[in-house]
Amino acid sequence: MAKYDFVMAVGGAPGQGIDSVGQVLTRICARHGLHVFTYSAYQSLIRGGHTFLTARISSEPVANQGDKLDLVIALDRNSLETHLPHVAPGGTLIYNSDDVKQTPERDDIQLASLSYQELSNNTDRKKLMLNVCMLGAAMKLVGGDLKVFEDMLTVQFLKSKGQAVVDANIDVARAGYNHAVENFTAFDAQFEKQEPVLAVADGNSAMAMGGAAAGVKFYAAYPMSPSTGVLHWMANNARDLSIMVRQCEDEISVVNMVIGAAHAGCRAMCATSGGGFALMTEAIGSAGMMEIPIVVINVQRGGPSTGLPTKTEQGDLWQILGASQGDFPKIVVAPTSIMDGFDTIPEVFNLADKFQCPAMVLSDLTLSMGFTTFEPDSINWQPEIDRGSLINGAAQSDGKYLRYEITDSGISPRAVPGTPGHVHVVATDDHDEDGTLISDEFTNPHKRRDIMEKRQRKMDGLTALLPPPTLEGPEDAEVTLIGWGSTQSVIGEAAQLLTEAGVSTNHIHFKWLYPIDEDAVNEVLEKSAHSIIVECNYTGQFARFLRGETGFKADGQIRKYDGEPFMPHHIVNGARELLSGKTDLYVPYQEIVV
Amino acid sequence: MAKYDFVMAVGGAPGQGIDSVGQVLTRICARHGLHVFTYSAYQSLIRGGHTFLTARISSEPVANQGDKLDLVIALDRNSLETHLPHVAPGGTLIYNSDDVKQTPERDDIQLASLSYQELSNNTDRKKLMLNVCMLGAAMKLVGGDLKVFEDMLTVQFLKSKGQAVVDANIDVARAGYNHAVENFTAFDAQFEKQEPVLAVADGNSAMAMGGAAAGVKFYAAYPMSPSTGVLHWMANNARDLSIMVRQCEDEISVVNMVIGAAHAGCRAMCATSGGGFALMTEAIGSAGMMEIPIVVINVQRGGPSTGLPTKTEQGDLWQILGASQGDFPKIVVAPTSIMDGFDTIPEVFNLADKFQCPAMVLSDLTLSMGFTTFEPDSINWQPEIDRGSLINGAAQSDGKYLRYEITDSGISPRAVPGTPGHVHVVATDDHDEDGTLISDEFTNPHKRRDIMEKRQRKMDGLTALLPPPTLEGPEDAEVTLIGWGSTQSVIGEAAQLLTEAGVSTNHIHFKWLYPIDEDAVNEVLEKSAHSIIVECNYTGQFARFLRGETGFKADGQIRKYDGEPFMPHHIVNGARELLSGKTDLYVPYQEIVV
Amino acid sequence: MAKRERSTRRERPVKGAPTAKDFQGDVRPDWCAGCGDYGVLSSLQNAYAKLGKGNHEHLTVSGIGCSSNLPGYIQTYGMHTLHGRSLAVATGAKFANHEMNVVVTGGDGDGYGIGGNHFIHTMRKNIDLLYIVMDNQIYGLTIGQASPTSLMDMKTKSTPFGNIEAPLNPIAMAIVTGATYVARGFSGNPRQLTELMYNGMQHKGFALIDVFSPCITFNRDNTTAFFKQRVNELEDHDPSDKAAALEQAVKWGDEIPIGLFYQDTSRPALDEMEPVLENGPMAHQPLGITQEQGAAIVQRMM
Amino acid sequence: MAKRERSTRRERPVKGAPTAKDFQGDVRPDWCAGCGDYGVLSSLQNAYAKLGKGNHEHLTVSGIGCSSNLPGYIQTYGMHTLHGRSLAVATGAKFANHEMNVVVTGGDGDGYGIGGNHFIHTMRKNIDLLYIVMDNQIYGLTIGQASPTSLMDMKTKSTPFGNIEAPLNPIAMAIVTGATYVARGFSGNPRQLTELMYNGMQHKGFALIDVFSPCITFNRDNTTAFFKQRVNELEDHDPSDKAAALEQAVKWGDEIPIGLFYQDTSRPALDEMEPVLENGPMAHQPLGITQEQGAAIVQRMM
Ligand SMILES: Cc1ncc(C[n+]2csc(CCOP(=O)(O)OP(=O)(O)O)c2C)c(N)n1
Ligand SMILES: Cc1ncc(C[n+]2csc(CCOP(=O)(O)OP(=O)(O)O)c2C)c(N)n1
Ligand code: SF4
Ligand code: SF4
Ligand SMILES: [Mg+2]
Ligand SMILES: [Mg+2]
Repeated sequence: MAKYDFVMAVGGAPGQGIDSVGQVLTRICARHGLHVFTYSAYQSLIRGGHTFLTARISSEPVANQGDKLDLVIALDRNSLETHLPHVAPGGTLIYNSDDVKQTPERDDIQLASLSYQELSNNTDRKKLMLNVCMLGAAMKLVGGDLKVFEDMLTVQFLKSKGQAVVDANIDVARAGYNHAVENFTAFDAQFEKQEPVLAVADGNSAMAMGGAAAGVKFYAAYPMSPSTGVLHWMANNARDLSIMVRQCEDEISVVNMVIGAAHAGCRAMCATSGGGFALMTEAIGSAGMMEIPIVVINVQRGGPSTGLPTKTEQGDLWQILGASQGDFPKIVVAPTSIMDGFDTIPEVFNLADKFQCPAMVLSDLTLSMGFTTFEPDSINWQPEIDRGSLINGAAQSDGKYLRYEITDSGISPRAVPGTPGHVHVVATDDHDEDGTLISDEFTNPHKRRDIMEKRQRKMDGLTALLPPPTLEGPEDAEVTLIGWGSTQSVIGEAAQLLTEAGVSTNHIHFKWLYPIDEDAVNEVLEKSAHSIIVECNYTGQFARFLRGETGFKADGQIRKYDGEPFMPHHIVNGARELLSGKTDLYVPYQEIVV
Repeated sequence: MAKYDFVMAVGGAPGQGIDSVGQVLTRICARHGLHVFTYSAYQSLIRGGHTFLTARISSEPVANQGDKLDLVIALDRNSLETHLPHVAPGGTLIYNSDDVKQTPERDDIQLASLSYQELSNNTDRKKLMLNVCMLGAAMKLVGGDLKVFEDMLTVQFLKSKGQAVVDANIDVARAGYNHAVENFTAFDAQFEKQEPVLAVADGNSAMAMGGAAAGVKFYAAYPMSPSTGVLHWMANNARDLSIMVRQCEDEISVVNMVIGAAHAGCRAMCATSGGGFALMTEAIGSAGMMEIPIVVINVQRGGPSTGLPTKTEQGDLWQILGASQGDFPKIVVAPTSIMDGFDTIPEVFNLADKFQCPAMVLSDLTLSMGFTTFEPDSINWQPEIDRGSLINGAAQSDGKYLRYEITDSGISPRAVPGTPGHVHVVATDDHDEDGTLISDEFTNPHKRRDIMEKRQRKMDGLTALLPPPTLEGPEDAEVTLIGWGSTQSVIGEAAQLLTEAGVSTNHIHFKWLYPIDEDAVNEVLEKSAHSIIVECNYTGQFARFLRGETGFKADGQIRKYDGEPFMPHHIVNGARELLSGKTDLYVPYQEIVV
Repeated sequence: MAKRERSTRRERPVKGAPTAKDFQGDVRPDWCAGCGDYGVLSSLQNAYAKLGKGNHEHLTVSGIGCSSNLPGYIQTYGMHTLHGRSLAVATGAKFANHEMNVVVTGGDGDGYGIGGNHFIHTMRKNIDLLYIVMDNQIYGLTIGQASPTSLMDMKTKSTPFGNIEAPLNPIAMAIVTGATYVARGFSGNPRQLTELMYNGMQHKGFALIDVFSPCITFNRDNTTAFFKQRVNELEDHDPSDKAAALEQAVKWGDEIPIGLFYQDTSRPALDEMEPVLENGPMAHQPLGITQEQGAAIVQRMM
Repeated sequence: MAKRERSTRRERPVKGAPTAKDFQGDVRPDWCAGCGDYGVLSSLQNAYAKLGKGNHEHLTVSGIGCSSNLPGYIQTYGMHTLHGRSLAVATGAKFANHEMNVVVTGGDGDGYGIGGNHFIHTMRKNIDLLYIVMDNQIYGLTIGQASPTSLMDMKTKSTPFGNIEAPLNPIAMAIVTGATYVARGFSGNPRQLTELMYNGMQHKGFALIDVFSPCITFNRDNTTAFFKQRVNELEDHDPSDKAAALEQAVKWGDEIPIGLFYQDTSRPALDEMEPVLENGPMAHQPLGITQEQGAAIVQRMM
């Protein structure tokens, strides 16, 4: 089968059910065995405003929204007007003729109009099912199986709304489909069923699931977009999976509860976004000092401050690096795809437990609120769980337990409260091997130095365990694109497009951000050609950090900070411009304005 | 007159009045026209523990504790035992023979014993005035004027404790003095009076005074060592100087009140330490977004977390740099001496007002809790006050005021609430020129980009205004020492000592830390010889930051993280070791353990 | 809501006695149709008008939440601050310029959840602010989680099996913690609400008005209909009687009292106790200090 | 305090019925001689002993402050957390292992100042903790600034001209906000204090004991002598009567009541309402999920 790669989009007002039609569409594709990645450009307001959902559908795994819009469904006049210019030549725009007085004009696309009034026999004055009707028409255009569509409507609505609603939806879906049979021209490339049938996850759910698999037994949260999905998943699954979920009065309480629970023996986690993370920083340092392993997820959104709550950015790197005063061991990791978010959580818990320190996971809106398909069997529900040097339950004791015993590795066996024979106090004041406060009791600079070095020695072991990034693509390329976190797919695709267009390009992508092994990383970076760092923020946060840790200075940078994620061509165009030598900074122009 | 340079120290338990004797001593020196710098090694506990005050006295300005102890006053047996080895050969140790059964042994120093029981005629069973008695003896040894001593006792005690206490103190002071006349050998080098008579300030007071001079009208605080002195100064002087001082429920409230007051038109300031600063970070970002000028002082102490509340460190640089999510304009400055703390506050307020952004001042315990002498007339009580583009009070308006008007400089005229004709809303959500939320209303990536670029353009103007560091000392030196903030004096002295010892050394010191003008700074750094970065933290926070901003990597580093400040010889020895090429990291050993 | 042309806000200085219209913002609220907050907004515009000051003499401060978007829709000076921090910011502004009328608006999550500590200390100190909480017993802007005033058993996105945490009683807390004007309003009763707001602004000291302002989208339990059936204006109640006020405050169920529960006019507001304010607002004081003041300071350091 | 040799702490497992000595820490308190906190410490050691559990079954959690140093001086598991955060940390620990007896200790600044928000929400949720506040009406560790319970007119380092902010009443707040065991003790009355602590640990739900624990160094107004003259053990008081409790709570002056003000045994503690705790402490549950559970999750995603 030839590669199938198609982008369908739905625009409308939030009340028009874009989310549910998006879910149905994604599930239809998944049921066909097709891969999907969806991105939803939406606004902070609850009602009103405009939402634009992009679903890229492919016969191969896909993890970014791509460059073109083949088929756009305009649920209201505003969407029609806004997105008319965005449809790729040869594409189709479906719109509701009831709304429109003047026929839209473009002769290089198919303008596919239907009258919802007619198709629904005037039964649905509020146009509640317009979305499904239009999706019915779209299904015909792409060759989707009507039966699958109907099944997915049942999945979507039966439990929550009952059979009558399902039936009504199926009726308008069929009406839309049949209207398209008679009036529209289908696309040449059509859905073809593949094996296996796929499942669908959003990034927040994937990280929550990763937490469940990793053995998280305590999850606390204060709601904050775009991280709240983790809370919702946890709250829904808590009882089945025996996870304690608590909603707190603020993020300070959240992280401190997590610390208490972790100290008492649970794997404990929380998620928030930038401002909530700011409030957590003091406690993250305390986990470093008390040597309590916790995992904190920061889902980045547009900043600074409250910023753009519904838009994306990779703008919190320096906040994460600078979280809390003083030096202490810590881990920073940025998952590179939705399903990597699933795998990352158990990985990082094992490290946090082994090195008894806080670990921070840096996701962003694109990753966390995006949806992706995955093979149901590809998930490792029982990843390795390594809790490190942990003493829990009845344990032998020689009566001389030192919680902060000075060891070569810096790792001291950690006893959990409740364990007989290991009573001790953990403290945020600096302390001796046995937990006695250095400052209050002795103010001894030599003891301080010893315990500081003990703690920091953990970083050596940790650094050695973290894999450096690899160089993907031709070794002898002309251009090297460098990125971190959620942009792996879009940068990878840009590299491929460039290579295909004759500018041979490879790609180095960072997942593990801190600590950085200077030598190992430089070994990879040294292989780079004309190097370009691609990131989604204003000041080039990663570029500045990487230079500080390794001395590496890229030849050019591509940065975006308008709230919308990269599309592959933004990077392709940027690379060309930078290669021309006219500038060393390229800021792409966002064409699709919602 | 030959240069006079002498170090006197007093050790004892906190209840023994080390603070007051230190104040008296410092004032005596100042009254003689001699310069003093004091450092107090103390503990977090309120009573108990041990305190060790070092006063370096010099005929020239002095701003670090030096390398040797010429004269040590041991107020208790513990101090005698602890500090006996610390006295420099040829020095003197004064102790109370009542406490001691076994005579201390060292034949290269003068062991000067007195019996306080005898000298006080057994009138002071609680030994409340032992400190003064011993200081009396010490005064004789260094040739201090007894009359001045008596005057300073009056200054110290008359107001708070009355004439009887003053008289009693004068009696024991004289007894100590006279005892020394008969029993001890005085030092060759003696106090000589100089003009002018000096005044004495600690670093926190200096910054508070700087605030008063800069026109601070609102000061809020939550107590936190070692920053609380700023609050105490403000509280004491508030009524005289018409400053609103508020103590809040926490640091979050502090900084948000400061933001409210600043927006309403006051110059507003606050001070805290690492953990309190962590809690402030979210709001600092909000000041960046709303473009409200505030000044936040972070007085660093030993970290991480609660850490070493009474010990010093330069460990919060990354926290300051990473304060809050996203990118926004900001200023970071680290005063280089106590009196530079005074000057810095008006300087930084002018910048904050001009560029309408948060400014952060990075002090540390050594600077804030240290005392220094200054010439009374040297203080500029009326520094330039430039409030930038501020509209306050009755103002003309064309009825079309745009708070965030897009300008070339990025600076938009700022109207203060209460001003007729300029009603507007400031918001932490990103917003349009007129303050309308971008996200809620339009989610327009182009508007977002415009306003983000407007804000960040302010950094260009700011960068151009900040002076790059200068190279002090011989241009063609063999070694270049690089430091930042409070260590200017100790590094400068080390450079001088090295040069005198034949290793010609110069010194580059950073006060303005962010933004960094890459080219201007590199121009200075390029002149450096074998370069060594000296700082007081574990991971080399400044070295990593500087490398990230400029690409500059020093040849070696000297780092200290045991809680005690550098002494010049730590750096001298470090430079020699690093020059030998055996290592690129030197961590000095702290000899004086209290 | 269809996309609108951006309308540059225009200053409309009030000439003569202001009307509610003078306080109407240029931006249309983005609240859901039927949201209780509309009623609060218009009541506040009326109360401002009634007070008779120009719109530049008011400062409306909020946190973050649906309700906290309010300052954007009203024609006064405004600050749309951080989630939970409105009272702290407003206190700073008030002490910088105590001649401004400072009104704080926000939600139950903003004020009683993350902002709880500022809430209690601002009341304790009796800071002269009017604080209007649009209490919809839900986190609206984050699309529907339990809030500190959500009732037991309520199903929300964060409590899919029902809430098991008891709600706060802000009225009772306020009475005990030091607020000197404590009232409850209902967005469905704008007449009374305007009155309460107007009196709250006139009150010197901390005034709380907890307003039932139903969220039509995420709280299906505590709807406008729910409250319409239950609220009762307080009658024969003496607001200076603290014990009686507390007794009314704990009532809940089929009859829920609204109106002024408690007022204490004897306790001075904090700004009235601050000697440094005697010369007028801080924001209008000359900056810096005189040479003489400086010399006196140095004198004490010698 | 003279410098001491460091004594490595030694685990002393309790054999047989524990005595107060079993709870004595290896580190000597660094409090000033005469500090009220000594009395609180020994009362707590007695109360722990009376409870009869081994010392590994208790967790003592504090914030930062003189008083918060307590866990270092007692022989149980301990956490000396951040300033103001003890209740949040303790809640996490309790829900991770609800079989532990979790006691929280700290100061008035720590608990009612910076920790105020956790205070009210922990009470509202009736978390099963005993919270002992060593209330000296001052910030001790930071050498003497006004605290939220400092009385009016008190001169401190931050209020050199006298405090103008009214104090909080933690007892009244606790009664109104949802604590189910509310008491006041006095470090000068260790018999009663031990009793209150013991009963507070036995109480299922949130128990507050506000303890007058005078700071001899920085609070010269509210000394042990001051309280000795004034405190009165509550008599003829029915702690299940909320109104009566509130009436007692606001008493201050020449007669200050101490003892148990309020107890509500009808309201379940939050952990009792959490179905996921039915299988025992979370900390002892098997980690991860089964293949079947995973498959069911994926099924719902298709
Ligand atoms: C520090 C921080 N945490 C979380 C959020 C996310 N957030 C925005 S509004 C809100 C709650 C809104 O509830 P409420 O205050 O009751 O207002 P409503 O929307 O119901 O009017 C939350 C949790 C935030 N903006 N900042
Ligand atoms: C975030 C933060 N702010 C401030 C401090 C400084 N600090 C330490 S203890 C304390 C107050 C102590 O008062 P209290 O809790 O009443 O305890 P006490 O010393 O009186 O027993 C403060 C403000 C801190 N450690 N952390
Ligand atoms: S979500 Fe609820 S609170 Fe928010 S605007 Fe809609 S109805 Fe109002
Ligand atoms: S300062 Fe006060 S509270 Fe702290 S130990 Fe001394 S007496 Fe106790
Ligand atoms: Mg709400
Ligand atoms: Mg206290």
